[in-house]
Amino acid sequence: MADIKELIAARVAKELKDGDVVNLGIGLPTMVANFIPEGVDVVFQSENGIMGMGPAAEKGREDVDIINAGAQYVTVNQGAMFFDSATSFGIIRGGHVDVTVLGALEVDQCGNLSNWIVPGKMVPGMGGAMDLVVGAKKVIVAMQHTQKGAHKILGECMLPYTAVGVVDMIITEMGVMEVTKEGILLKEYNPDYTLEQIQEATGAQLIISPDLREMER
Amino acid sequence: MADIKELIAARVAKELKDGDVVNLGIGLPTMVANFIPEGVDVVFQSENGIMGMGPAAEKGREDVDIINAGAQYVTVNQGAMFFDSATSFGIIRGGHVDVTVLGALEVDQCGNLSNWIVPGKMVPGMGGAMDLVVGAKKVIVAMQHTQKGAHKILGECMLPYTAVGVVDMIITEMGVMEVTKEGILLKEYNPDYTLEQIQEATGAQLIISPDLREMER
Amino acid sequence: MKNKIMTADEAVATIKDGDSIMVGGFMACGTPEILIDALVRKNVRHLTIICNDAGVPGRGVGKLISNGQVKKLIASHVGLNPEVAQRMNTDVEADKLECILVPQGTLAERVRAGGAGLGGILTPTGVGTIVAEGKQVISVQGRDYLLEEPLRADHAFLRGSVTDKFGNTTYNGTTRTFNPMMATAADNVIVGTCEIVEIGEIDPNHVVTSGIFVDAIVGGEKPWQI
Amino acid sequence: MKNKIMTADEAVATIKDGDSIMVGGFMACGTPEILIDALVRKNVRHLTIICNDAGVPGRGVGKLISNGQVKKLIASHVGLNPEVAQRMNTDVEADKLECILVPQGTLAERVRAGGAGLGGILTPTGVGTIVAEGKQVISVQGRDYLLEEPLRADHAFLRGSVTDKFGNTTYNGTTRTFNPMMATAADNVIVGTCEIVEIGEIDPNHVVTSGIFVDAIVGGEKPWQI
Repeated sequence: MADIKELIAARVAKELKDGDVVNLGIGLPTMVANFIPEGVDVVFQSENGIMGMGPAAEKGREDVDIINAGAQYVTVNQGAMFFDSATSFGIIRGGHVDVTVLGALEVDQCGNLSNWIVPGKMVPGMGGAMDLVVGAKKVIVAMQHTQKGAHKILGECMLPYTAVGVVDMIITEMGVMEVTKEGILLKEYNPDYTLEQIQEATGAQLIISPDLREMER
Repeated sequence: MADIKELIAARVAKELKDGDVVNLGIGLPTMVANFIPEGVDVVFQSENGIMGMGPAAEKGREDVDIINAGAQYVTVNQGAMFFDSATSFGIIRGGHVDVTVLGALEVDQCGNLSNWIVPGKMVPGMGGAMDLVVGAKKVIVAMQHTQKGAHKILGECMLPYTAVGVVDMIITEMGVMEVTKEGILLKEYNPDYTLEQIQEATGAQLIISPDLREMER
Repeated sequence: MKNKIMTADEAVATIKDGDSIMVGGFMACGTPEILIDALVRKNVRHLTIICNDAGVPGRGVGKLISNGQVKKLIASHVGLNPEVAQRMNTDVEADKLECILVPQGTLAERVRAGGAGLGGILTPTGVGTIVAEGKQVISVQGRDYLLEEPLRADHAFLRGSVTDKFGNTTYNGTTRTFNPMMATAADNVIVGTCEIVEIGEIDPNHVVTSGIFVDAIVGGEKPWQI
Repeated sequence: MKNKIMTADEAVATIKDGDSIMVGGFMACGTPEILIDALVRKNVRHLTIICNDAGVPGRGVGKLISNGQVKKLIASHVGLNPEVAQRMNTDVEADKLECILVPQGTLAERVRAGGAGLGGILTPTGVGTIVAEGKQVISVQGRDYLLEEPLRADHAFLRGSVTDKFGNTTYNGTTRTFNPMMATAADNVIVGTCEIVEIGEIDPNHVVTSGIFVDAIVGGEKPWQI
């Protein structure tokens, strides 16, 4: 399980380019920071007001005035900047975040995303997610391919949308998919699964890339 | 002439209360700063980015990074703040300037103001004036009562508006007028002029206040 | 000049049942606990609270919720405070907490608009979602946007790091959050601050909130662990 | 990380005839003269310039106007540069300067909106005046507002006081003006700065423009007399 999450996080990390401004969601996406390739400098943004966020603060050395959007004590790198929430979401909405990585309850072949309301459960609130997926230049959904076997990648989302037509890429333990005008294009697959298994775990018809290859590790 | 301007500026200054945030226009309004009554602390705002502007800089001691909206080198008082133009006009438009004082080409009995376009002349631009008169809590027009005898206070402005229904008070060398729902109310008069002379110099019917008194000096 | 320095209890004295209050901070980092505590002591009820989130039980806005003082909460996220769900779902109608969820960037802009005299802003956030319900959709340069209206409140609680006696304030680290916008969008603005200094001690280039916005200054705010 | 430090001539190398450029400053206080000078040397034409004002002859945007490089000027005030009137009223159609006047607060918000991904803002400024011509009037909470659309440009010229090698920038005194908004609203952002320092030398609480917005850094900007 931890392995699956690390596999996904490591693959997401390969999408990041030198100089990218990156916002990572809570949970699995946060792990992406541990796998940034050598020679690639990315600048992490935290929507509560940091550009240039560093790793979590060491126990006992926390600065209680500095937290990330998951309310954990963090450090900042040399060259960081603090700002208010209007400035932060100006950066996000204005397209100045190159990549945002977040989880999903459902994502569909039109790039629609549902990740904030589970029927019958307490609605925790969208926080900054709606702004992030609308504003970021590239939206990567990083998640396990299914919810204990139930489809999460669908022809059409059934849960209320977080945003419409925003997802660019889906990365799961089974493969790497791009949302295209024609539908979901499988570009890389994990050889631990057959193409049939991947299709079966997917609630939308996958388009198999002519350049299909094994998932980068 | 200088006396007339000083008379007007001095009377305007009496409208300012302790703690007021004040924006003064270029020209005559700038002179108001020289007449602030003892015991009254006002905070001058300059729309190019100062809260807490001080007097003009002494010759030879200018800081070339600090100018006012008239492009003169100025000082700042203790407790000042510099900000950008969006913040500055947020302060202005948001009603956080208590009083703005500016000149007019025409002002009418509905509080309409025209002070930016002279037909047949180069249009210099409205600068910050349109925002200031719409945003400030109290708008005082400070000007000579007529333009060499031609009416400037009118039943209805003829020149293009700077803003509609924004003027609260008109202070000239002849008197102090308030713009009310019923029309222009003469509250104070300069005893150097008769009421007939003042009405004659005015292109709108003046309402004489039952509490009419001599202009405060 | 008027003295603005007072105790927390004096600062909240004018707050009445039913008032609306903007509270700075993100997960209570940047929330003035000393003002919240005074408000709990005063025990005014039926408040409308505008804050990024519901804090956590025992911290920030969470204390007001625990004490049953909040009637309506306008926030972007309430999931880390389980008491919110309990109070939203109570059968006692009079105790019910109403919760209005607003995307975080939209909340920030709405507060800013309220302080800056704007009639609203057009945002692409929420288009095509339930957030768009009841809102005007306006197309500009070929793209759809939601018209989001300005927000103001009766009071604002800010959390300053350094404040001079005029009220000029700076915020350290990620305590800044919604504080600078809220300073501009309420009729009565109270700063709970860690350090009070003389006027002139803060570099005019570094002031974030001008003292013109500040009505009351309360010292003694501490750095708090979440 | 990419090296962003270069000469002024290198920094303006990609600017072409017909491009749009935002220029920071107010009466040239806060305008990067070294970048303007490089653009005069490069002598590209038919530019659209977005700036608070037209500067004065021999300073700021005034140099570009004198050199006949500006086709369209979007500004709030042009009255202190007599060359603007001359060029607006020339009989030679090809030389004509078009001047679009925008209220200063509206200009600031339009640039901010362009950088912040907003579809526009609603402002009470200009309602009932010729500024409202051709614009949508929207009523919110019983008051009329103009819908003002966002502004963006191909390039932005900022004037920094201190800039680190990543591009993080501070602005001293009243040089700040439109610079922070313009930093966010152009595809290619060049800072002409007075002092270049190492990354980490500017307190993260004091940075005004993040280096993520900055494409090129040019040192050697001086404090200039108006």
